[in-house]
Amino acid sequence: MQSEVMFAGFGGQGILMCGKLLAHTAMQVGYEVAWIPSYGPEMRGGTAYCTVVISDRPIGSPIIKNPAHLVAMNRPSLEKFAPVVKPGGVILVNESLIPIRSGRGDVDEILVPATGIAKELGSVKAANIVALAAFVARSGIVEFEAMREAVREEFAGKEKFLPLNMAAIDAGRKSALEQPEAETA
Amino acid sequence: MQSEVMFAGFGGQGILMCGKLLAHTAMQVGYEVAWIPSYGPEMRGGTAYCTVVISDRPIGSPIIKNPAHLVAMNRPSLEKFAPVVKPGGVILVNESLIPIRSGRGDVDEILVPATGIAKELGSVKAANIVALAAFVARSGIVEFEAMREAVREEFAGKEKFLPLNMAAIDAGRKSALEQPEAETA
Amino acid sequence: MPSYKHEIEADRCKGCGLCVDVCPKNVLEISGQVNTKGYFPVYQARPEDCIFCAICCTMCPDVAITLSEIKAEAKA
Amino acid sequence: MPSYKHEIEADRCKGCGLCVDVCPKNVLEISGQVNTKGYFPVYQARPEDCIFCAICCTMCPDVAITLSEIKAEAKA
Amino acid sequence: MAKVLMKGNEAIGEAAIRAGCLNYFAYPITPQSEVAEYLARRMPEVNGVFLQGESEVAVGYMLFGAAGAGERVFTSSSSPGVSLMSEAISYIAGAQCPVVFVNIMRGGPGLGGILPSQGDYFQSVKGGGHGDYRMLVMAPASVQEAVEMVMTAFPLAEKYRNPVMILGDGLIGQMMEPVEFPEHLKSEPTKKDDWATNGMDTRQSATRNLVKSLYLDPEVLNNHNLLLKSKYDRMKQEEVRYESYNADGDYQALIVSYGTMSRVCRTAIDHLKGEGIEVGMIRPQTVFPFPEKAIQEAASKESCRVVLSIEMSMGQMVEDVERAVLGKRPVRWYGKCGGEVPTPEEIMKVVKEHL
Amino acid sequence: MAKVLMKGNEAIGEAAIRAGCLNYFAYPITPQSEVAEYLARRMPEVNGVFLQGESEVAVGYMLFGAAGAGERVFTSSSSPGVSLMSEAISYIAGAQCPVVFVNIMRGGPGLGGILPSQGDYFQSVKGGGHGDYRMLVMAPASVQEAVEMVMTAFPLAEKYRNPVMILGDGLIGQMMEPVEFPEHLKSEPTKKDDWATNGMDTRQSATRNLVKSLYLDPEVLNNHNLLLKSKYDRMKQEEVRYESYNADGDYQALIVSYGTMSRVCRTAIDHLKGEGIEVGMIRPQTVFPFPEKAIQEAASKESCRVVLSIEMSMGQMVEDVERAVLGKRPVRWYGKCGGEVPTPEEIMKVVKEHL
Amino acid sequence: MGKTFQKPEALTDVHTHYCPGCTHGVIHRLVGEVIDELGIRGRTVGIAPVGCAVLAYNYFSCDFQEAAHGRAPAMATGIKRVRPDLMVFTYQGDGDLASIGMGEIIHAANRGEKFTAIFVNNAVYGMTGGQMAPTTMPGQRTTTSPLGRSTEETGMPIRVAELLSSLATEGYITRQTVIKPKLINRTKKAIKKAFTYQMEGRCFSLVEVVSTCPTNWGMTPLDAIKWTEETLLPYFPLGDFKTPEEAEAVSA
Amino acid sequence: MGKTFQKPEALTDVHTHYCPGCTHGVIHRLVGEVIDELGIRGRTVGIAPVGCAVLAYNYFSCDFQEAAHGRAPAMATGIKRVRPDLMVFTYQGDGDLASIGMGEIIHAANRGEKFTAIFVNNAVYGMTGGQMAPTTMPGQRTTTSPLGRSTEETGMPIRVAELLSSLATEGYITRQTVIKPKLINRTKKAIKKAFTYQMEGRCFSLVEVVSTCPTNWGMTPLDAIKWTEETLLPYFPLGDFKTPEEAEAVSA
Ligand SMILES: Cc1ncc(C[n+]2csc(CCOP(=O)(O)OP(=O)(O)O)c2C)c(N)n1
Ligand SMILES: Cc1ncc(C[n+]2csc(CCOP(=O)(O)OP(=O)(O)O)c2C)c(N)n1
Ligand code: SF4
Ligand code: SF4
Ligand code: SF4
Ligand code: SF4
Ligand code: SF4
Ligand code: SF4
Ligand SMILES: [Mg+2]
Ligand SMILES: [Mg+2]
Repeated sequence: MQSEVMFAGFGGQGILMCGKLLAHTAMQVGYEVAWIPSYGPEMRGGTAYCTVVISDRPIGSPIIKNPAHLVAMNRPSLEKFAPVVKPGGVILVNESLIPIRSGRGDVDEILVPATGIAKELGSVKAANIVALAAFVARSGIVEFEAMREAVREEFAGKEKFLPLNMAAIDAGRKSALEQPEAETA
Repeated sequence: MQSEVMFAGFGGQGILMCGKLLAHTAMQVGYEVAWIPSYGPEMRGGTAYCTVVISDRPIGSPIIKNPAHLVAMNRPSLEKFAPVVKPGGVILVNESLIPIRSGRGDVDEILVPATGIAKELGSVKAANIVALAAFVARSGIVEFEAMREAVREEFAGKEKFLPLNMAAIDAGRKSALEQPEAETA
Repeated sequence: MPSYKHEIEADRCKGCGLCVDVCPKNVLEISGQVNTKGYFPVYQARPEDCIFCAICCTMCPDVAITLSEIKAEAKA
Repeated sequence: MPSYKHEIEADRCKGCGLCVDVCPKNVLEISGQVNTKGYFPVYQARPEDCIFCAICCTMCPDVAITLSEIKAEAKA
Repeated sequence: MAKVLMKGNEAIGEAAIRAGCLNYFAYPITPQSEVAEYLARRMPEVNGVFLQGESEVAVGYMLFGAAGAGERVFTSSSSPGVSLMSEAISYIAGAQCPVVFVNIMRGGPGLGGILPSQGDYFQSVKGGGHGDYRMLVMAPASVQEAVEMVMTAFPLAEKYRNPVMILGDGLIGQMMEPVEFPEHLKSEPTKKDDWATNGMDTRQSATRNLVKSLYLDPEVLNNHNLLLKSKYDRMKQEEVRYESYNADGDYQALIVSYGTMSRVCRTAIDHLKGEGIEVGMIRPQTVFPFPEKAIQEAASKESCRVVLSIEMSMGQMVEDVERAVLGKRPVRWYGKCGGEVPTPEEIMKVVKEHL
Repeated sequence: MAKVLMKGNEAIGEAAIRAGCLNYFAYPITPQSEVAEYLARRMPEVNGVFLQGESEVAVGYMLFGAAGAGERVFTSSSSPGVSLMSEAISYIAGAQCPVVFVNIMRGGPGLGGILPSQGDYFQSVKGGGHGDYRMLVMAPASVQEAVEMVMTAFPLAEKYRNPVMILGDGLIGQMMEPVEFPEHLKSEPTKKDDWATNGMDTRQSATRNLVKSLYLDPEVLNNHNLLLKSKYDRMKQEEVRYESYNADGDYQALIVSYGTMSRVCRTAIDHLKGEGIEVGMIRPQTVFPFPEKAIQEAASKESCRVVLSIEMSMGQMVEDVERAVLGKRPVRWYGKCGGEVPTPEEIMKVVKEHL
Repeated sequence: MGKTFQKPEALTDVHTHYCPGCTHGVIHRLVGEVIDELGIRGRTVGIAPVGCAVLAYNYFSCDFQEAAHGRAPAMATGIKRVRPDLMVFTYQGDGDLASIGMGEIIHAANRGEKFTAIFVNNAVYGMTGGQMAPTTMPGQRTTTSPLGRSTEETGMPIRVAELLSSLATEGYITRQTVIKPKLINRTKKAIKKAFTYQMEGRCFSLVEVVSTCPTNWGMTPLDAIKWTEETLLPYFPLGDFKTPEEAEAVSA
Repeated sequence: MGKTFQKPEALTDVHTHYCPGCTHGVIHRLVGEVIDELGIRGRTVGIAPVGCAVLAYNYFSCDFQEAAHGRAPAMATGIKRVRPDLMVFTYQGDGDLASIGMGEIIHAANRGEKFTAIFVNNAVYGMTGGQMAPTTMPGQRTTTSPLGRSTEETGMPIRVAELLSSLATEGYITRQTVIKPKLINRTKKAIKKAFTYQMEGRCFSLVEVVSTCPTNWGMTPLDAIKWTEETLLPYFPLGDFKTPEEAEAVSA
């Protein structure tokens, strides 16, 4: 079984880190993983995205044109990538910055005001963690607590950010589970 | 019919020029020719040599391990190259600087005190022309007068050297023809 | 009314704030509205104070601010 | 007799004449005999004038001239 | 040792240190600058040498000097940077110094682009520099394999006293995958007293060593070249490495592909199997020496109708595949070059077209 | 026009001028410095440009700039110098600029020696630089042919907007032979207004031209590479040149050899004929594109038992010969590298050994 | 007392890819204005470096060539030698000009090639993610000097203007900056002077412009301006270091 | 008052391939004497250039590497960085160091690499047959400047010692010559000073030695000495241009 998650947004939204945390979690719980970044000349601004491939067998192609899931943190990335997501996958929409919807009836689309929630919690920087938690909670792609562990490890050394991010994790899950399953899912 | 002449001596003895004059003469009278220099890192001193190939058909290999003839202007070159000359060829020995002989019974060896003659004529620099004239006269490899023409052309512009070199030509021929044919030849 | 027009092309602006800092009349401010590029552009918060000195234009790395004579423009 | 020995290694000498030029006592001259390398080496034309100042050695690009103490040599 | 999730570029840097190479000279270039950035932090921790040279040309000779002095040394660069090292590589091969080069290829020619490519196959395998020399070239298909190849590169470079190149593409450098650093691949630098200019005192010898590539006497130079040739022939005997995939049973087509490209092909092969189409693959792990025999045998299999060389280049490796197959089967090329990695779907389509 | 006796290097310089190329940038290196020395005298006489650059790296980009501005330009160098130009050659090919390079090969690798060699076959034919590009490479076997190839090189470079290389060995540069400069090979530079940066005023255009090789979008870069590939494929159709010798009748062996080496082979073939042994020869005049078909046909001749690739290198062209022959006949290599040119006697011996 | 201000003709309409507050953009505009004022757009060829300005050819509306990293001066030489009537300028960063391209700029300057080099000194490798440059300040942290540049290990920052001025060949060498409107105007005058010397076929000219890299310095645009003023300018003094007039005296 | 004089141990017995009167030989000997006097032969690595001194490794009895044309400073850097305990010197001509190798020598000097460069300035490319060098004098005829070097076309001769001295990094930079016994002794002192700074791990050091090339100048050895004195030395003044002591002051 192989599954792929694409994280996409503005540069500076912590997209790559988001994917790295998921990949790290999956590795810890024993999956084969690959994290593939987009790297381009405009290092800053523009859209950044990365793909995380999680599988129980050695991973073949690291090039994924149709990911199983999408976490879209800004409008351009939703517009660009929603159409290529495989049917039945999860599409997470960062409601705070994205006024539109994926328009896909064959996926589990969840609206999470990640940026808004993070702001309330004290820093927009945590928006990516909110989204990650929401996505993991919804997709169940990896054990939720393992993901929490990974985040804790990541912030080992930067303890003062830990509470914020732990709060982000809980808030993320909450907002994801509040929502009704889409019919199709 | 192809024939090859090797000119060898110290750097500075005008060896390359000597070969060039023969090649030029041969070209003028309608032969195919190739002039192949030795070029090495020690640009000065050491031994310099060049090979002139004259043929009535397009010239194949420019690499000649066994030349038909040899004009040796100093001892090292006689020692090095006399053994490889083809039987029946001419070996010209610059008697003034070379105390030894080729030791070949199967060639036409002629002793020409080229340096000495040139000195008498006014400049050792003309030794190479003396040798060239002697060789051409003896071997008949090209028409003698054509060779004289080539030399005249070469010194066009440097008229003041012309008389010296014309004299060198005559002296060279004289000394070559004075000598008895070797039995073998 | 002034005889010059001070225009800020919002989508060219990257919200760097360099112009805000150099304006002698403190006319400019960063807006709260993100532009199509995801930046928060400047706008003339106090246009009435503008003396059309072009200092902001000179400082702007993105040629986002232009000043034109209104008559000149009418002609065009 | 001098307590030093002035030796010129003829086959090392390239007959450049630099030593001849710098010798304060005008001891050296280029010989007429070509050496194995085809050069005309120097020799001490007036050895009796040599003061063993090593100036020629210093100037020689080919380390063709050496000066040794005769005793030193005897020891060796 | 537990697995760690690492970016290929950083894993490559760490692998060199684990392999016992504490000297790194390089000039930054995308997509492999993280190797330098990682080692700028790590080398001081292990009392190693990190130096950013002024250019790839200079770096090439810093490596030459350091290797000539008998120390393990390596560098990493990407396509244009490697072109600037080609004179140095020729010198290093000529002077028989062990140096490890990592080329994380990007799109070319010229400035090209910064995304993954395999356009430097010819440059690395046939020799970008002048004269008769070869590099031993290994092409990893995963971060883990990159680590292992880097670690084995140093003893190999010393075994042959010849430059060794790790030929990866941008994805190998940019991807994160779990890696382990195998203890058993650590190796002691070989003694180099017989040739390296490490100082006569160091080796307590009265005779000096020379590190050079100049041989003015043509006969001597010819013999020197014959000696080099004998080393390359020995590599062909002893160092060929490849992996076959789905090649035990029958297959209608044989794919030859390496690096990241081969992983895409693997996925394509799996999908084709699902559709009932059997395709075998030979993945060269060494592209010089090239697994000629293996490919010829695999191509000769009764059931095999065509051989496909699938590369992220415009038809480079395919020439070696043609040489290997010797006309026994038709050989076709498919590829893209410039950063686009062909997808499994594309490969499947291409395979079907040739059946 | 009457024949003149000229050194290859000088004839090459004169040929460029006769071909209408009045711009030369170079850095001295044996055995071709006479080209620069000759043009240092000649260029001022024809109001041409002569500039000795500070290095081959710089020269490579002087050529790029001049060609990009729409002017005919060329350089000459030798092996190590060409390695230093390999990044520039890749850029020039990528930016599609016409530049003529002359490489008078010397022994390598590294500093090697200064005597004739053919050790840069791979570098020139497979591309010493990074990325997917090719040069059109012509290999003269005489001073006269060098002249003619130089003169045809400029229009060819412009036809394909691609670098062209004249690949000679030290002897071609150092030998004197009679030469003529064929009037009919003079050519007018093509109009370059559609792409060259010759100034908008110059071409009375309102749109600027760009000379570049950067294509950040992988799809665009891939298409750019496909465009380049199509030019190289076209060369394979239209520009293959070779000469056959003693190949009309039957022969027991076929020799493939180029440049000076092929002349030695010709003499050997003549001698062998005397001994009743018939040997045919194909002499590639273009080594890229390579005369594959011709060689395959010649090798396929009933009577032919073996194909010999005879090179002044350690087995480079032989790989292309193997690809051409496709296993129809055994292919063997013989050669020397480092300045020694094998003699006719040696070649004869080798041929006999293989019969 | 009002002024008008418009984008120069010599610049295209394309929005640049530069980071917010990066002064590359200011320098582009100044060059564009000078080209307009001298009316030479139709005979100007720019040469883009490899660096953040690699895409400069998208922003200028004159002919452009794109060089390899560091080789712009050699390309400019090639163009000027075969087409002396064209106006040629290179636009190079400090990694490009002062590290890999040091040989080319010194020799172009010393031969007195008649082109203009715009040298953007931002004390770091911008495009590749902030590695150390020859102009990086002592103690300055970069991705390849994570503990700050150690002068023991890598020496002092190179002052390009001073270095080139020490050559005997005549030339116009100046250092300017664009961190303040007044200085921006001065920089423009310098660029115009440089182009004018070129037009007269007078000499080689180089305008070093001390510029900012907020992104890789890890600062806001405003802090970057401050840091430039407080840290860079004291080490990289502004002004003309050489003018052809003097040079003649020297080289006599 | 007599002296003894013997070939230094650090030189082999091999006869050099240099032309009669070429002062390369003198410089070789001085380096050999300094190595002897400092007793460092066993830990010295020399680096031969590509130039007439390419065969230097045949004449020195210590470890030697042979660089590519112009790259000796990079090789020296490589050796010193991995083996700081070794004593490393490069021996380079003016084409090698000042033309193709300009980038490498400037950056080695600026990083303060702790090796010694012996820079033999003979105003021409000797080995390849007398082409123009960056140090060739205005009007000097060479095979690539047959009408004499035109400063209009190729600028002024490069003064390497002055150029390197303008760098802020500390170092020892001096220019000497070997055309007279007295000056030869001074050159030896300078070389010894340079090696000593290296031994102390103090700084980069370069000794430029104005040397002769009778062959390519087309002069007798004696005339070459005269020409050096009358033509080269006025443009290439002798003396120390920089010592670490000063440098510190400057770089503060
Ligand atoms: C031969 C080569 N080496 C390295 C690179 C990678 N590279 C691209 S830009 C750059 C440095 C850019 O820094 P700088 O010149 O200061 O320009 P900036 O981005 O700071 O404006 C480097 C190392 C390359 N493209 N080519
Ligand atoms: C890359 C490269 N370019 C050119 C050459 C040819 N070459 C050998 S030595 C030399 C110049 C020698 O002059 P210099 O450095 O002044 O030393 P000198 O012979 O005068 O002592 C040149 C151009 C080479 N060997 N390698
Ligand atoms: S300076 Fe320009 S880009 Fe920056 S905020 Fe002002 S208008 Fe916007
Ligand atoms: S024109 Fe002058 S006053 Fe008006 S906003 Fe710009 S800077 Fe301020
Ligand atoms: S030692 Fe002094 S005096 Fe004697 S020869 Fe030499 S220079 Fe003359
Ligand atoms: S200086 Fe030396 S080489 Fe020259 S002449 Fe005197 S001894 Fe001979
Ligand atoms: S990285 Fe630095 S130099 Fe490059 S655009 Fe951004 S701020 Fe400007
Ligand atoms: S060519 Fe010149 S530098 Fe070379 S050895 Fe002869 S004299 Fe000396
Ligand atoms: Mg920079
Ligand atoms: Mg020199």
